Amino acid sequence: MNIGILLKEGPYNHQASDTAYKFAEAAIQKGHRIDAVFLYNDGVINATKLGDPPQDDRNIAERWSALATEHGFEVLACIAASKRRGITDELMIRGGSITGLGTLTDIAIRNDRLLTFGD
Amino acid sequence: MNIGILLKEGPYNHQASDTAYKFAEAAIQKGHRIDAVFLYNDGVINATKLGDPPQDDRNIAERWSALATEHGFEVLACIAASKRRGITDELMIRGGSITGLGTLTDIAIRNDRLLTFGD
Amino acid sequence: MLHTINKSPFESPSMQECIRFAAPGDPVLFIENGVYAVQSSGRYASDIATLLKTNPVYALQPDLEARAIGSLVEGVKTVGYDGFVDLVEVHRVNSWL
Amino acid sequence: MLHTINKSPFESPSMQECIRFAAPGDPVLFIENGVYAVQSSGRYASDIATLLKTNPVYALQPDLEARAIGSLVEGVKTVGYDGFVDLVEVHRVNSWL
Amino acid sequence: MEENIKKIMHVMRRAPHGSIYTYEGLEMILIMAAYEQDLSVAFIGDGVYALKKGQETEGISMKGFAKTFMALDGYDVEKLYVDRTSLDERGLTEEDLLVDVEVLDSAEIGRRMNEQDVVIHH
Amino acid sequence: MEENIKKIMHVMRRAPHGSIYTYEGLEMILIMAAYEQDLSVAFIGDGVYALKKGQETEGISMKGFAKTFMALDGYDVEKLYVDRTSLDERGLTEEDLLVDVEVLDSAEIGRRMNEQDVVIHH
Repeated sequence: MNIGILLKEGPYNHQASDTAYKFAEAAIQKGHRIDAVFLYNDGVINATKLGDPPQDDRNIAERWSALATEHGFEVLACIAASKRRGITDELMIRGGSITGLGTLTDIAIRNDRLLTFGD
Repeated sequence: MNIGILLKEGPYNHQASDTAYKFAEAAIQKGHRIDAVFLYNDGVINATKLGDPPQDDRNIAERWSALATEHGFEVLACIAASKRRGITDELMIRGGSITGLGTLTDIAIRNDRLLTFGD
Repeated sequence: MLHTINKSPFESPSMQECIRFAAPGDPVLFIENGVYAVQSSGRYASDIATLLKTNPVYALQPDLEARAIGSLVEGVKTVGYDGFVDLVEVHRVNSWL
Repeated sequence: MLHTINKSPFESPSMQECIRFAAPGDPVLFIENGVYAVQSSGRYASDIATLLKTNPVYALQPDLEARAIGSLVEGVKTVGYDGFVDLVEVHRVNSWL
Repeated sequence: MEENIKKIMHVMRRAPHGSIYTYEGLEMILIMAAYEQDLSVAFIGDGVYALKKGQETEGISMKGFAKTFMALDGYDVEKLYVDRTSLDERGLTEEDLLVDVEVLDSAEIGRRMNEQDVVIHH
Repeated sequence: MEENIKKIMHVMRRAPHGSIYTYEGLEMILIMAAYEQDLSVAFIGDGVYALKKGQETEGISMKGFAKTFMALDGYDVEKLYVDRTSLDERGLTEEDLLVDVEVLDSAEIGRRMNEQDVVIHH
């Protein structure tokens, strides 16, 4: 099955990014394909590589970056939402990029499922 | 009166930063002194200068920067909260800097009021 | 002590919790989405009327206007941001986020 | 259609709204803070028991463990993230944020 | 289901201005409208407040966007559903709303929701 | 009021793990504890869940922090108040809690809240 993910909250502040990640990991393990993770609202903050959490905590951005590059999907931050929140091309994690809402529409159209995670 | 402000949500996503700003502006106009604005939780995202909202919208970070520099107070982002969310010294607006929670404690102690804005 | 409530009573227990802990006589100020509580026609109008028997109740005018709330429970006073500051001059603040 | 609920029933009307709109037979999965709804001893146990008469109810085990919820309303099934995926294979998804 | 046409429902659940979800949701709908999918928008809970007439946001220095919902018609987004129960609970009637909508029972909105390929809550 | 000693109350209102507010609130309390102010912590609403025994967060890959509340005692933060009504509504008793606390009526917590110079909700 082909799955798109829409993530609407930033890392750490809400559990949404954690749940989306755990779901994506499990879906891949079961042989499904994650087509893309689209970041909206505060979700765009998941795409900055400048995050530097305590050593004994998970690194949410790095974890998404690793999963995306290993399994060939992109982490896409909405450009309008990114601009409001100071997320720019220069800040992108590996596997991340900034794009428009048209891309989300394509993701909604071409996949078997679109799952939303947020608050 | 000396007033400290604790701001716990990021710009645009919640109204907290707008309300805090409008309150600060009104307090200054009435002759009170804003001692500092301390940013916590997602509030640290108010301090990035990379925000670039649509032309016809308010620029929240710039507005804080202007008010702070004009009236001699600092916008202080908590270092631990900033690190989690990828907010660094390089991103700071003019009038903004990164500091520890001890500073918030000092703000709570030395002011007549500490007002919290959040979600 | 001034209590502020910024959440819609339909979406959050903030108002009910605040009322449970606030002392009689303490002013309560509704701001942001909190102002939906003080509509005269809403489901929470009776809670506000009850609260008014023991506590002064205020609502932030710019937030009321932004949400097109024109008709308030009788006895609720409106203030601007400057009136918010006036209340803070007199009272310590407890913001029920 | 699979419905997911991620908010505590004490803090948000999400569960009540979901129940109002969900079709009979549709599975309902509680995740994140939503799992507080399915505690056998909680205030919402009777709502869950009623829901179970028409809809299968699931709760995400890792979220239950993180919140130390051991005793569930009878009939609630637990799933891991892989079980969440199983449900998504069969159903389109409606996440009540 | 017609080939390549997806049924996508946006569900507005939050009051305006206190958070950006409704506004950014509307931005999403406006873009999706260009893709000729089968779009609908449901207003549930505090989401119905987004359509209230007479919102004046100057005092909070935010852009108003209630009137943008009126423009959806021009984008061929004509399926706007409002939950009757949510209106009633808030002491509102159809006359209080800025936009032509279908006011429906929760069960009927639930039925239409259940036909969707994709549902996005804002 | 003693000179330079402020009464500061932290109010925990949210369930743990679904959001970071309780955890970052606890980090704030730990730092403030070093400043020899008159600190107290009240647990209200879903905030009482933060103290529940037996939380195992490995499955969600987060650090658990419930036990850190036990450490507050070592920082001379001894005034931990739990709202009885909030416990009752959630089917919890004092035995379900990890930490020694005072379980109080809402009115009594309200009285202590009212004595504070600063109140911070998390």
